[in-house]
Amino acid sequence: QQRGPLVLAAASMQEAMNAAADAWAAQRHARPVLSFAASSALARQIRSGAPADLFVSADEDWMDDVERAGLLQRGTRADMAGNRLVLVAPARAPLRLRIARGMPIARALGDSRLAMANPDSVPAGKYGKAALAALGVWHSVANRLALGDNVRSTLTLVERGEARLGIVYATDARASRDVVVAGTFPAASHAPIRYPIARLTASRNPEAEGFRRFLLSRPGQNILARYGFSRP
Amino acid sequence: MSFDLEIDHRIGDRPIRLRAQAGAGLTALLGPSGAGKTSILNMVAGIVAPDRGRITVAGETLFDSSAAINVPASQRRAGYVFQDGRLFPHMRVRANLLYGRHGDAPLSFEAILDFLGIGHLLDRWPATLSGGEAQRVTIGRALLSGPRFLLLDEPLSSLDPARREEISTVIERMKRDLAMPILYVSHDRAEVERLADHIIPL
Amino acid sequence: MSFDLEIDHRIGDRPIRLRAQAGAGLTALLGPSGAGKTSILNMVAGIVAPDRGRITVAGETLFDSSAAINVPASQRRAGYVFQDGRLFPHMRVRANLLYGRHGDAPLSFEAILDFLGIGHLLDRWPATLSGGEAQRVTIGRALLSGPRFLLLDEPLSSLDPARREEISTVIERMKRDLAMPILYVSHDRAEVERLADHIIPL
Amino acid sequence: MILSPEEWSIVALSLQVSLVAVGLMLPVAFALAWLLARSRFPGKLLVDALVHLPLVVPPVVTGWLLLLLFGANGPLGRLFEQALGVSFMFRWTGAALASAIMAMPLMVRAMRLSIEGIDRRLEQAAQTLGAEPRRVFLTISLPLALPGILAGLVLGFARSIGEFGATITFVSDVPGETRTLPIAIYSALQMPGAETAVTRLAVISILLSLAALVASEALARRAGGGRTNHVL
Amino acid sequence: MILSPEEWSIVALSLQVSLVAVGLMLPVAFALAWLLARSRFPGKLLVDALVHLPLVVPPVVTGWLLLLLFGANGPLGRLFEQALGVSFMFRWTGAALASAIMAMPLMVRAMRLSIEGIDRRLEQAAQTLGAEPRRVFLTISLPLALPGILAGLVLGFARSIGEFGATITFVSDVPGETRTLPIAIYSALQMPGAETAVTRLAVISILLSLAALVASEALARRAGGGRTNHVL
Ligand SMILES: Nc1ncnc2c1ncn2[C@@H]1O[C@H](COP(=O)(O)OP(=O)(O)OP(=O)(O)O)[C@@H](O)[C@H]1O
Ligand SMILES: Nc1ncnc2c1ncn2[C@@H]1O[C@H](COP(=O)(O)OP(=O)(O)OP(=O)(O)O)[C@@H](O)[C@H]1O
Ligand code: MOO
Ligand SMILES: [Mg+2]
Ligand SMILES: [Mg+2]
Repeated sequence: QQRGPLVLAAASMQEAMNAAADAWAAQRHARPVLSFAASSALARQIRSGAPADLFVSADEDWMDDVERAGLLQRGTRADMAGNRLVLVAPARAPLRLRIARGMPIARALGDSRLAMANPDSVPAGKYGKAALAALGVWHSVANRLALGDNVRSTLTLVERGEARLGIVYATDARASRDVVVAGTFPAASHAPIRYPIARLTASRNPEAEGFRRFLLSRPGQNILARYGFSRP
Repeated sequence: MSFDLEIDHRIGDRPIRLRAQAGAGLTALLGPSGAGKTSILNMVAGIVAPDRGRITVAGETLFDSSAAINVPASQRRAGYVFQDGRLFPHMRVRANLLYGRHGDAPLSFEAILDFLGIGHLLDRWPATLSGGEAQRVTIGRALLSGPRFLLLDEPLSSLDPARREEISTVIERMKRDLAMPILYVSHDRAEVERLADHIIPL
Repeated sequence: MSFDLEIDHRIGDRPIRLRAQAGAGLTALLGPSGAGKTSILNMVAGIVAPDRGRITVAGETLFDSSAAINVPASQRRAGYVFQDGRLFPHMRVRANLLYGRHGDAPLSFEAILDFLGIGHLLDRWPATLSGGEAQRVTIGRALLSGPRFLLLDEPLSSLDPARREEISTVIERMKRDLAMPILYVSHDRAEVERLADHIIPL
Repeated sequence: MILSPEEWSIVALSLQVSLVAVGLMLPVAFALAWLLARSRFPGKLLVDALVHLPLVVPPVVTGWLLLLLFGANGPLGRLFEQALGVSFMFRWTGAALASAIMAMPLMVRAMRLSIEGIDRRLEQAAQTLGAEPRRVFLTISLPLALPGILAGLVLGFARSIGEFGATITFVSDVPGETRTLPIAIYSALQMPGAETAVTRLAVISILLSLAALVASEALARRAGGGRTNHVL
Repeated sequence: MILSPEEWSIVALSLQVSLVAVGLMLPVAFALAWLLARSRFPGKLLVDALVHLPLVVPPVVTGWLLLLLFGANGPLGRLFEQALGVSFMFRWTGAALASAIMAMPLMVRAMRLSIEGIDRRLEQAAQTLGAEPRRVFLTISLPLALPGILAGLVLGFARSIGEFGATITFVSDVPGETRTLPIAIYSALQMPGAETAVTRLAVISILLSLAALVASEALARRAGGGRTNHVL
């Protein structure tokens, strides 16, 4: 039996991508081999000549980086999914905050910290900083941050109640039983959150393009939506 | 009684059994290689506890299995010259000599350096000493610790006759002038005949 | 010539200088503690290279600084009984004895066990041997290595007179029957007088 | 190489964290090493396994366990807060704790190896010279174990300087408190094109531990003295 | 604890990767330890620093460097591919390489410590008994260094079993090829609510290295024999 295409995908898409791969395999295709890591690590592996078929990045910048290196098959880059940014609080100390200009987020934090991903390096952090700045409250929390290396570590801090508030993706908040959504950031407060997909020039697997198209098709998109991803 | 020994011990598969009393002066332990001489010194020094028995030195009971007495080695004040030297490799000769220094030492530091002829070795590491030099330092270290009794395990082997003579004289002086009980192991018949007041055969 | 030695060496701050020739038989190195006896044996064995000089044993040049000759220790076939034993702690007595075994050994394994009285120790670890037992194993190990000459550094110290007597007899036999050159260090005058054919004073 | 003020502060913090971590762990590790080398007791294997734990499970898991135990809501975290007024969350103290735990197995093993190599007959000789246990330990056992202690310090310090996963999971990335060299390096690695920054920071790390290496070799040589051979 | 087939395959892969890593690194590490313990040569400090490198820089950096060197386009990667037909990208061989490199400093240090403790006079004694250098090495030096070799093996194996950062950065997370225990743990940690899976996998890791620990202690005891004391 032929091996399925090798798909390098951002760690945050694990469950959704697995479900999509199962659905694709159920249509009598070889199941794609999914490899999850940080988008940065995956992009570096691609640049070093890794023989993979598809790349799903949580981050446009890293997809751009790979594209600039000429490693994407022309015309195969597309936005696969979107996401929303939410403010979460521990389920054991729930909190509701109306997300609006000048919201009293600093007061809500009290002596605690705001957990979010690093705005310099992690996409979720970038969007979060932009959103807070657009709402005019960035300066009030700028020295009250606990920065994570990915969304997951941010989530853990809130789950454990070590941080009273955190900024994560809607998909993450939805998957965790230990946090509640305190509010959702308006889509206009930050650049749209998009997960681009593309086929790599190194791709040799004949099914790679089929799986890519499946992910972008209605059935594929429905699966992603089940895990909380929005249409791009 | 200098030494009043009643020892029952098993080491490996060899039983060591000794009943002996010895009066003042120097007591020689005589016996073939492997008879248990070093083992007995170890028990008197407090390094090894006998399985059963009683050890009394100069009237003081250091060990008594029936009375659950076992004075720690550090409080027995034995001046033990080991068969295998045991200089501290991480200290220079001076520090080795002074390690156990005690106010009651029968001889001054200078006197000991002098009769052992080790004054020129003070700044050396033990690893650079010749066999005889190391042995003399070992003797000096034991004497400087202010012992109440001496345990000497072939202290003069690997020394030249002149040095041997000098050290024998000092040992004699210590037992005579200081009335120090001495347990002495040697295979040299002449040495034993000259020095020993009592002989315990093993 | 058994030994033809011409050695100039400096160890630490002590110069060792020796010019000596000795004919067949047993040559005793005599000198006070620290004179350099062990150092000379080390140089003849090939463990230490003299700064300058020439070492010839039984006609074979083992070292010659001017001709850049330095036969490795492993090819000199010296039967070296070290002053400090040096049994291999990770091998049992049997393995220690057999370590250097060589077809040319002057005595059979059984004969050596017998006259050294170490047959009952074969399965023991060196750490469990008494001083004299370890010394006898060391002698046995050297003899079993099929040596062309012997270097004995106080081989009989810490042995009881009976054992001493037996081993002396064997040494005499080896030098007589096998014409084996022997360099011998001892402080025991009686021993030297009995065994030595030549004496090199240091 | 001229450091920017930000780099300087990262270096200073890293040094502070690593030195405190290794300094605090030193007696603990030595005690554990001593126990494992010298004693037989029921549960010894368990202690041995616990000591190796931070090596065996991935650092993020260790960080996660630390969060559960030493977080503001964790049992030990509460204890430390109440008894000593020390809190770990988002503080450099937490980074030091994480580093110390990660360094522990390396320090213990090296020290244990040296302790097992001590010639017990020398300790006995010291006893007969009137030294009570404390003095025997301080003047004989401890100096004879010095090579292992130094090796443990070097390994522990190097590990501390490089510790990332447990730290970020436990106390997150807070500039000036927990942003040590590896955390800064990781952030930079996640940004496309930040390879120069990564390299600079990595070189600084290497220089720091080179210094530790040189210091330890010098110490070893000084303490080594004539110890290369035992005699008679 | 009954393992699922997937867990079994992860355990088998982890064992394979760790055993190969430690096995291949053993002679290399011993050679390095020997060199550092016994020789003086210009650049020794550099070698020493290089050996410690994987400890000092965060694992992701090591993974990145491995990618640069051993990736499909890396100089060493090309060499291995052409000379031996071995490729590393997305393969278990890459995971083993990463583990081996990460284990190296621990293995070298432990072995070096033991080598430095060997009594050189015993090697001389062996020489006078006719043993040429090779035999002296095999029958005297090597067995006398055994405690350090065993300690190095335990440390190296434990480190391998726990190695995550360098592996995922170098060869990503490919099920059946590079998804070792820690990577599976990391994946599970990325999914909110997968704590049970994380715990199961962590416990398996611990049991594996417990087994290694027990084996090494037994070996040490067997080999130890009467070695506790040097004599005469
Ligand atoms: N590294 C060193 N530094 C300084 N002096 C040293 C060093 N090594 C050895 N010596 C000295 O060299 C001299 C010769 O030593 P050697 O072991 O050859 O003496 P020896 O004649 O065998 O003495 P002994 O009868 O006591 O065994 C001794 O005085 C010793 O202290
Ligand atoms: N662990 C052990 N297992 C078995 N036998 C042992 C052990 N330790 C010591 N022995 C034996 O106990 C006996 C007594 O040893 P000891 O060292 O007291 O003898 P010694 O009279 O001092 O001999 P020497 O004159 O040779 O030094 C020896 O035969 C020795 O082999
Ligand atoms: O899914 Mo990411 O690449 O850890 O933000
Ligand atoms: Mg004895
Ligand atoms: Mg000598």
